[in-house]
Amino acid sequence: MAHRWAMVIDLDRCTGCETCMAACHAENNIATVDAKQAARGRAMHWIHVERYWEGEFPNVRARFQPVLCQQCDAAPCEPVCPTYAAYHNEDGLNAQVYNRCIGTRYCANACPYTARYFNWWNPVWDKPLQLQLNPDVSVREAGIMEKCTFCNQRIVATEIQAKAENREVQDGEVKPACVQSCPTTAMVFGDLDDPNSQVSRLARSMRATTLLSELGTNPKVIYLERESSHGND
Amino acid sequence: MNNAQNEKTPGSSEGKEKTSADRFHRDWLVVSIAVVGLAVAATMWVSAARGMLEGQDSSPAAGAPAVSTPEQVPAVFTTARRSFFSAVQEYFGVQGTPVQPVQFNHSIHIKNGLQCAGCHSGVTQGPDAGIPSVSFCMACHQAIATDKPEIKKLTVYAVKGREPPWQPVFWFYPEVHVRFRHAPHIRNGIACEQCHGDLSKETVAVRSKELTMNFCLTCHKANAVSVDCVTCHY
Amino acid sequence: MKRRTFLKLSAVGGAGAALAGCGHQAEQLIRFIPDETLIPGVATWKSGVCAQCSAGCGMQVRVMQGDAEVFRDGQFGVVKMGLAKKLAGNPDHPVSRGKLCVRGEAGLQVTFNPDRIKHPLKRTGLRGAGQFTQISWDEAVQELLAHLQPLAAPQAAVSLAFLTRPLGGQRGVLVERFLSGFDGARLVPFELFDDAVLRTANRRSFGYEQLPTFDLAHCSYVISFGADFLGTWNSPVAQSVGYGTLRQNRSGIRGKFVQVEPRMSQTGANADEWVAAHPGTEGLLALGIAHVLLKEHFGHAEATGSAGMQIDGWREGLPEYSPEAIAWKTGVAPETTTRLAHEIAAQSPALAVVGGAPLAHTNGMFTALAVNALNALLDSVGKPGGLQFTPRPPLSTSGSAQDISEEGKVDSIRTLAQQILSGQRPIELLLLYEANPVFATPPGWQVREALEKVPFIASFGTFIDETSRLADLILPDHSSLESWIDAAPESGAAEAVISVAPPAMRPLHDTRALPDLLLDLARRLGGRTRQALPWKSYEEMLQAALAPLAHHPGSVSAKDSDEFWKKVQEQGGWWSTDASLVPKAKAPADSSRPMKNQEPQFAGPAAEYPFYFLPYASQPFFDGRHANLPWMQEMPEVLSTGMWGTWVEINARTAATLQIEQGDLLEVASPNGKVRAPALLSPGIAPDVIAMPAGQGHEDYGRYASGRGANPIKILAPQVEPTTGSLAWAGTRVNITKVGKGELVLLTGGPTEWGAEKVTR
Amino acid sequence: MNAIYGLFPDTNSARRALAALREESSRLRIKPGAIVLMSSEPLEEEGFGWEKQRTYMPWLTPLGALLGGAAGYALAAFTQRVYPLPTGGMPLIAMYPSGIIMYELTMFGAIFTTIVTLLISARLPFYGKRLYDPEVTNGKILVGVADPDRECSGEIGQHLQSEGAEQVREFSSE
Amino acid sequence: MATTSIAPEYAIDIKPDQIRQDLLRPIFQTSRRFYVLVFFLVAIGLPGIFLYANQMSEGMGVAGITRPIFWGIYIANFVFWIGISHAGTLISAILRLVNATWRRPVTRCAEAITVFALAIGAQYPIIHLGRSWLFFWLMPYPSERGIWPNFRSPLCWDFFAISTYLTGSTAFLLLPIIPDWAVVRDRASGFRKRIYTILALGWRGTPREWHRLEVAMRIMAVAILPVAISVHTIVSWDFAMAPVPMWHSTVFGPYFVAGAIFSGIAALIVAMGILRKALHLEEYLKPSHFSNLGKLLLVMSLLWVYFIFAERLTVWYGNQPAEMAAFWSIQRGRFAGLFWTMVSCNFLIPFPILAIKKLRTITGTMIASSTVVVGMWLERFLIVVPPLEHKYLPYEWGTYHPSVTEIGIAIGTLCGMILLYVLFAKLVPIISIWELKGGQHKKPFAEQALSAASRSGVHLDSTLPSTNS
Repeated sequence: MAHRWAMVIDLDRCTGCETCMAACHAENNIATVDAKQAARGRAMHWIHVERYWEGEFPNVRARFQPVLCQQCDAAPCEPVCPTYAAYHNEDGLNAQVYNRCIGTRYCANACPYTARYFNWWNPVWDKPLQLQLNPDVSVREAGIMEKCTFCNQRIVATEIQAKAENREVQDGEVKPACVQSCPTTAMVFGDLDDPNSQVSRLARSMRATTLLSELGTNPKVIYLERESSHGND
Repeated sequence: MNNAQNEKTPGSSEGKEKTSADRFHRDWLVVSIAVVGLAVAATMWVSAARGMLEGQDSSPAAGAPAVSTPEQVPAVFTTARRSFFSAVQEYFGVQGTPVQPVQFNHSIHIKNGLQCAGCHSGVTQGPDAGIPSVSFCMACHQAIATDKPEIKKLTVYAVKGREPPWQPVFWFYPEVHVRFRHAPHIRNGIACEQCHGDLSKETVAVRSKELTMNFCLTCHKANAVSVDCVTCHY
Repeated sequence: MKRRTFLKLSAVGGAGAALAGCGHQAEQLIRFIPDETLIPGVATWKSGVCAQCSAGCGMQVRVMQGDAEVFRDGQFGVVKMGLAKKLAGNPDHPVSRGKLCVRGEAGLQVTFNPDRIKHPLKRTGLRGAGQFTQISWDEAVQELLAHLQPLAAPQAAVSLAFLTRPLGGQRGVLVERFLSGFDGARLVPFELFDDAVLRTANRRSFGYEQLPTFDLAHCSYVISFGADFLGTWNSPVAQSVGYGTLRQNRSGIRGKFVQVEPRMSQTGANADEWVAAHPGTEGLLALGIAHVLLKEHFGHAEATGSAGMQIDGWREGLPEYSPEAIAWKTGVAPETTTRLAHEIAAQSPALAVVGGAPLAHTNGMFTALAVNALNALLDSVGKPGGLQFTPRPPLSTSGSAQDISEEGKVDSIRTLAQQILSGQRPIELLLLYEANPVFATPPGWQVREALEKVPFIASFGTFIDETSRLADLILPDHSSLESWIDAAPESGAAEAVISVAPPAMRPLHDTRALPDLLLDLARRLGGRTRQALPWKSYEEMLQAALAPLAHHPGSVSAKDSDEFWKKVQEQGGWWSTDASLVPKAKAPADSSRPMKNQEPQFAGPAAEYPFYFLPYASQPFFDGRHANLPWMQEMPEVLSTGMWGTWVEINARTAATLQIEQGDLLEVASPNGKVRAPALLSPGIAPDVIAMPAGQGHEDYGRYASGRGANPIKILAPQVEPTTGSLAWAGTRVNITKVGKGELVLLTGGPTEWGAEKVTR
Repeated sequence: MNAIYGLFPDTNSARRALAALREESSRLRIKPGAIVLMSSEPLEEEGFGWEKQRTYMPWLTPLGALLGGAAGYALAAFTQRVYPLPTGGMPLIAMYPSGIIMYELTMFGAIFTTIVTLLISARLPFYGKRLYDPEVTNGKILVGVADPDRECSGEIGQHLQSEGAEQVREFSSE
Repeated sequence: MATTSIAPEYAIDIKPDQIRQDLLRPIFQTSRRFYVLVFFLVAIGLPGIFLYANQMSEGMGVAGITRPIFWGIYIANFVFWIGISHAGTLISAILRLVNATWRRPVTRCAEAITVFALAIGAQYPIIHLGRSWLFFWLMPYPSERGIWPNFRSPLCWDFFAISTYLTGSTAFLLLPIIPDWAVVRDRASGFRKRIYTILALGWRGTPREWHRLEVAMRIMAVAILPVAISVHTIVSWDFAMAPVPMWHSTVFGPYFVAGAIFSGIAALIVAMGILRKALHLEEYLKPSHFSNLGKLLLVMSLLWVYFIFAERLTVWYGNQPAEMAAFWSIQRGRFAGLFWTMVSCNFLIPFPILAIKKLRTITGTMIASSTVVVGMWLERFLIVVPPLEHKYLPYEWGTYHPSVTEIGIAIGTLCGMILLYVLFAKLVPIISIWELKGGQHKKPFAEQALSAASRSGVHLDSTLPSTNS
């Protein structure tokens, strides 16, 4: 029954369209801060597309890389949390338990990907924007660390559904909001323990790599590197 | 030679000390009380200043609904506690006793053969059990027991096109971040009274069981279901 | 020990006990009886149609029960109702294929926007002062009727104009039919980044006045001339879906993609090769490639049909457009042009795309025709892996905005403004719907001045913006999630598509759907209008319009019309690959005169204004219509990572020469005006180009957008593309001056060119 | 308790008085351990030849340390088994971190035991009434006899006086 | 008469009566200056409490910390104060162990620094919590849910280490005060007498009490040393355990301990210098004390330079891109000014002052120590902030600017620390009366002690006759 949820992101397909970011905001009740706070670096995007320039004009290229919580198997954020708010669950998720978090922000320091976000303030929605909030997901208050959960609410709901129908969760049945929305299907989500799942097959690709693999965090977000075409360039 | 003590008995100097000593502790009391008082005042003032913006923390409005205007409602939705006192209450997990607008009698309904899921119909299908709308109540009570004072109250609501402001009996503070789902529990044969108590013995529902995390865990452990934090907290 | 007992005992003692008496904060608002029964906490996915742009993506709306604060019969209270919680693409829909774009995902915040107009409003202050008072719907409708009735009289001396965003689908038909009851009524569709040039060029080249659909999924080589087709142009979701397959998932094939543009767009950033041709010379480059192809007998000039004939010298093998000859104009080395031509020749199917800035020059038509000719030479038209024209489903109600243009009922806002100001055409009443030309036209067009002269303006929009601020009467529309919505996607699918969806949720505010309001008005006006619009409700009209589709093989098979209609609603539309639906190309209208090369004209002398100015459709805001959505304001534009503001993109080296640093406040001056914004240094922009994202700089567009950033449109010269009259928004030159220190809100805090190789692996 | 004591201005006279009392203890019927000495500074090195002080403190401290260490291990090891939190394959009880907890609690045990042993064996704190004279903190050395035989108390007083006591006082707890 | 050759500069040749008079004066006489000082400190420090209350109420956003600089001045202050706390207990324990008699006037004011700096420093991890009111989740206590703190977290180690150290050093400070409180008790009256009676625990001065006290203090001196070292090592592990460029370093343990002792001694010298003037203790705190501590400071300064050089050299040679980003931002980027100020404060200025004997006067050591205190704060700041600004992914870099709240709370706690110290000096004889008196007529009793004493040139005023054996 246990799974090892993982995501494969094909950087060759990713166009930097940021649909995943908007989808994540909508699904996970992520607050918008405001211009002033955003200028101070407090904007919250559990997933965001990092852009890296290569070269100089005119031979310039930009690389896009969606970065979210990498759900490391050996996560640096977990052992440093004094209250077990960050811990590893049986499905291989880096869980973040909001009610257990006291806001030491140690995990955020330890995370090499800076994938963790802190609620510097109590989030505020101008009414009636709050009507959009997803009731399946907590609305976090000030002082709590949060991050990508691989849309845990969807995982739980799917598992409950599967159990009610007395069957296993199918490959591709769980789709985090970003995966669901990605127009180029650059993102694939699934169970790494199932050798036939799409993620497993993609993770075996020659192009598969992980972010900052030299740190030994063993992430479960696997990137497929961008290719160049036909040797034309 | 020994440093022999040519001891002066502290005569005159003692008197001086006495007066200075009196001043000493009086002043000290004042200073320390002032410091502590200011600190407490600071905390409360800061919290209260925000609390005032977001409306007063008043007792539950029972009975007939009052006319309300948008001005009474804060223009923003926030997770911030309403006031210093509500923060303290939440801190200590104090939930208070709900006052229901209509004294709904659970036991009579159960005695008359109604099932829990008959009214709380969401319980088998989704996370929330739900409270039926007044129109649902009126389906029966247009004819049944219309002379009872509580039913009359209910009828007033229905005629006005209003829902009675039912107060939740079993609930969690948002801060505990629990996503409880009824349906899987019902599917797995957990009886309602296991968590909500025997409502056939209660009239107006009361919080007969404290739904603490330990309460959940005990059962989860006994039934060998997941005790993973993110099964419920997300 | 119980959870908090430890602390209670150790620290605070009995304080908790004292507080136990206070009850839980009660809900003070009255509660209304809900209109619908929903299972609490259970989500249902309803079909919907995205209204964030005109692409017409089908989507699904996740609806769950929630407590909404509403105003009903004079009382403010809470009601349990179904609320849209999440938008996602409709997996069955041929355009969106289960996906959405960033702006589409944010559609929720339109419905729940705190700045929505919640009641009908009547102007109280001076026009434009933004002072309105709330009135009832009866009053509002009566007032509007009072203004409409005189105009409905036959041979009325004065008339009305309907200024709107381009309306696809039945909404457009409805408006047209409504206007048909008024003599001399004008329909004025307005969009800043319109594609009139390309539509016209397509008619001339291929006989379809329509935006093309690209079959990227089966393509091997794409060369795009300025089209931001993965971001903001045409049908970005459909194109992105295709792009994914272009890159991966076809064994052994990875299509190559070349982008030609002077400022790297989000699309350009994904290109394998990025070619920074000088602004306005993209057509030359296309013909340069065609020259090489023709010279090397890759294709036959004759075989291109009318598309090739549009270009002067096509039959002769384009002697004037040899790579060497055009190199000094385009700034592209002849070797590059030749190489690109060879690559294209080697990889079939190949496809050329044109859109965006290249068409927004005074020579836009030439550029479009040149690329069309190249496409024809590549034999990509109507072929798999090439470009196609989406068939139009045969509906019972006729027409679309494009179709009636031939009847001369459609005006551009520029013409309208000119006519009003010159007094040529007396416009008594202006109906306004979700178009914001006051914001999105250059001041030289004098739109604001013209509108201020109109005696009465009624707006149906959902928001107060720069244009609807001028209205005398506001009759707010439902949001797209609250009303029946339909779209007939112009492009994005190879099959005939019509998207239809019922309301996903009940209205939050005291608003009325525009179609139903117009039907109501028509009923009350009687006469011709009533005849043109016989339906009781918009739903009825849609059902009638779609009725003929039941006879075509398509996505819905049903026994009877009711079942058909039910299934269409469930599915979110109707689509069909039925070959009989593919329309015949119209005879090219004016193929007689082949076009010679045209140089782009730029406003402002080059000596005084050394930089080309390039406003571009911004990733989060498109043309500015989404600037009032907080999600979009905080969405970093992916290349600059900028949020909550505008910036001036400038080549990093140019900036160094001018001693401009990141964040310096620059004044960008054209002959027509000045704007100020902080500098953003970028390597992905030509040294002689200054670019600014459009969409910010709203004076009045809700709390999130007002007074934020700068509007680049306001310094554009009133240049037009002569054949279509479209705004040539890329045809202005500017200079820049450093005037201080600006504030730049970026998501990234570091120099992101650093160690890129290292961090990605 | 009753007592008679003298206040001596310096160590010499106190020492002499002490010696005298000790010498005469049987005659004056001074019970063993009834001779009392109090001073405002430690006088161990001043050659008072006072009864040898012995304490188990140096032995109790390591014992406390051991207990502390054991408590540390228990805390680190057993508590984590109480709530079987899934750790996703990570060790439930980590060796090195537990070592740190054990170390700290070992030291805590040692320090805590020392303090407690000190307080208990020095019979502190004590707030009741017992033999004491504030003059001690003025530098006087108090030498006296607790619960003297009623008949001999006068003689004890004389002895103290003769050895140089500035004052001879009597103390009664009643 | 004098049996040992004694360097006269250490001699404290004052009659016990006078000692009592001098050292108890601050307790019984309250000057106007004292009230002004207290008022001043409260007035400056109080906004800190307001700001903290505001921070708890509004959220951490009021602080300047931001993503990715999740720790800022709060943690720098934490490390700084914990460092300062190494002044007392460590020094006093070492000096007790080697029986350096010149320590006697120094130990208590040093130990007081330890306790108060620790108490202040230990607040910072709580102040910096997003939800301060739940700080007790750091402690292991049995809850019904059976969830304990994560013993793998360095913050949990911090809790254990700091509480052990705080217990130990408080005992280390308080135990020798008991006899002195007895002195005060016997001279006080009224309300104060009741207080001091309670504090004195019924101390009488029997040989048993004295013996147990001395044995306990010897054991404590041994026990407190490893605790002190572990505390700062664990504080360094708060950083070294996180894979942050320039934090993840094995040298951090000893580096932090050395830095802590360094800043601790400096703080002690500053405190002594001020006490000497304020409480007129010129006769007790002599130039020789300052000179001795100055030498110690000099050694630590050299050690500090060694460590910072070793740390930076390895980073520079390692040449890992992520580390180099932080490295260069410190060496010549945004933080270069602070870095070179720190080097000046910690080495370039104090080194000549302390190395040249002529300059190693009270004023000299005071100047050197003041710069060291400033320099060491900068060091903590530079350890915390620049690496967090430059983590692995350059896209995620950020900048940190302290906010009013952070600065206000920092000032508040500084005032709190001074206030505590002032109150302590007011309520307790800042120099141990009985130890000072004991030191005056104590005969060296062991060869080891004798040699130690003569090495440090202790004057043993043996005006008493020798033993009667």
